[in-house]
Amino acid sequence: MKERKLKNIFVHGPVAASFIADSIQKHSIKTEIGGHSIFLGQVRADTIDGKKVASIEYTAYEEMALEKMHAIREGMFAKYDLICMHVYHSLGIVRAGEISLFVFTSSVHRKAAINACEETVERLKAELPVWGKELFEDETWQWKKNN
Amino acid sequence: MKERKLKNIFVHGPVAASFIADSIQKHSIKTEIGGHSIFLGQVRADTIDGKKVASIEYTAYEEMALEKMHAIREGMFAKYDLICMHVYHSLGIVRAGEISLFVFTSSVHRKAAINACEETVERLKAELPVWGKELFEDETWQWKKNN
Amino acid sequence: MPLNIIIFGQLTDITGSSLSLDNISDTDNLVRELNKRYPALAGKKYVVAVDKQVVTTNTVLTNNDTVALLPPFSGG
Amino acid sequence: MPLNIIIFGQLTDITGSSLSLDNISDTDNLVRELNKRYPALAGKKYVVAVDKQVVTTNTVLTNNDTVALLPPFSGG
Repeated sequence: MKERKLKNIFVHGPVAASFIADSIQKHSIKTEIGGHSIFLGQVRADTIDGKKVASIEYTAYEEMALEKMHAIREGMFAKYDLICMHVYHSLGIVRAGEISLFVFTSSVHRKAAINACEETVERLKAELPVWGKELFEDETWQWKKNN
Repeated sequence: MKERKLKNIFVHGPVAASFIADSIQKHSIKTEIGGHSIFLGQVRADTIDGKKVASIEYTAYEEMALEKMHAIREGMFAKYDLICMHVYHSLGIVRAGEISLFVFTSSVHRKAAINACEETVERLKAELPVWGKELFEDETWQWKKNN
Repeated sequence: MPLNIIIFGQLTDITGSSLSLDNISDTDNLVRELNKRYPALAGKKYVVAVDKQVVTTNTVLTNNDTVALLPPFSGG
Repeated sequence: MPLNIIIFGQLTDITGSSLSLDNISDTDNLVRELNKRYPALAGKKYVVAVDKQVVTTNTVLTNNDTVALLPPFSGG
């Protein structure tokens, strides 16, 4: 197995749709790929006690998160027959309706990409030291809880 | 449950990355969405008996495929708590490295979108009357077989 | 009035993409007649759809029916 | 030389984003000292990471260690 170096996953602000399109387009030269699986996390305008979430502000223990993500990535390449895997997570403010998480896996046959994508989403939500602060429209806030 | 009308899923030629980006972008106004799951089928440059696949030419029994897809879609909305579901399949020539299938599901919580996307891909491959003809670089061809 | 049949996928290599046949009463009769005219079809895997529904038992046909021969699907 | 501690998420509401404490020998000692200085911390759920690894048993600390307090993660 080839060694993969520590990759940065953090982007400041939302993940733009055009960035996702560019990522997809770049894979057209990898003609051994038969299937891509993508997960996108979008910030919800939840209403909590009558107050609406306007945005989430993300912070992370970046050095630790990158090491954890590296371990997750290595685990996925060991477990599934993947060709590529890319993960991007927002830091800072992401408004309701914008994308804060982009997980992108590719494989020859679809199952590997689909399973690896789903498992990566579960693992990174459980294992990456990242925190979201839900900012309400009235400028009050609360810390996000993952389910 | 609201009634959904028969939607066209067929596009001529490949699904462009910019089209996928536009689809994603359109969902930013649906601020109740928390997760999107996307599957993309990409044409592989498989080598068969020393000949390389240059493209796949897709044909379909369109009227029947749209009815079948409608039934699959209704089944998914009944089974999973989905907000949106979009499916696009190519007809005609799609070259190796290009996208021929785009399945896009969205939900409040990620599991519904992820499960519905995977199940839709499996069902449409099994149930839609669509055929691929693998065109080799030397201009010979063979009919594609799904696994 | 003849029965019109539409053909898809690899079967079109044998029959072309459409056929007209006279005096076809039901789907069993259709398959027998097709095998007589196109011996290469006999070894092929396909299902018959009548009015966009795959039929699994012998089904009476009228000239208003849309009949289609569908080899294994390979979309996606 | 004091031990430097970095703090994340909801815990920063209580302690701010960093702390320096003297005479901390191990992680049990650290938690006791934190609870004394910041009683509000005592009821909070969090783990201690030493050099980017979560520790689950009492761990000896030196001033070269990077110590972090991590409340439940909520990324994605």
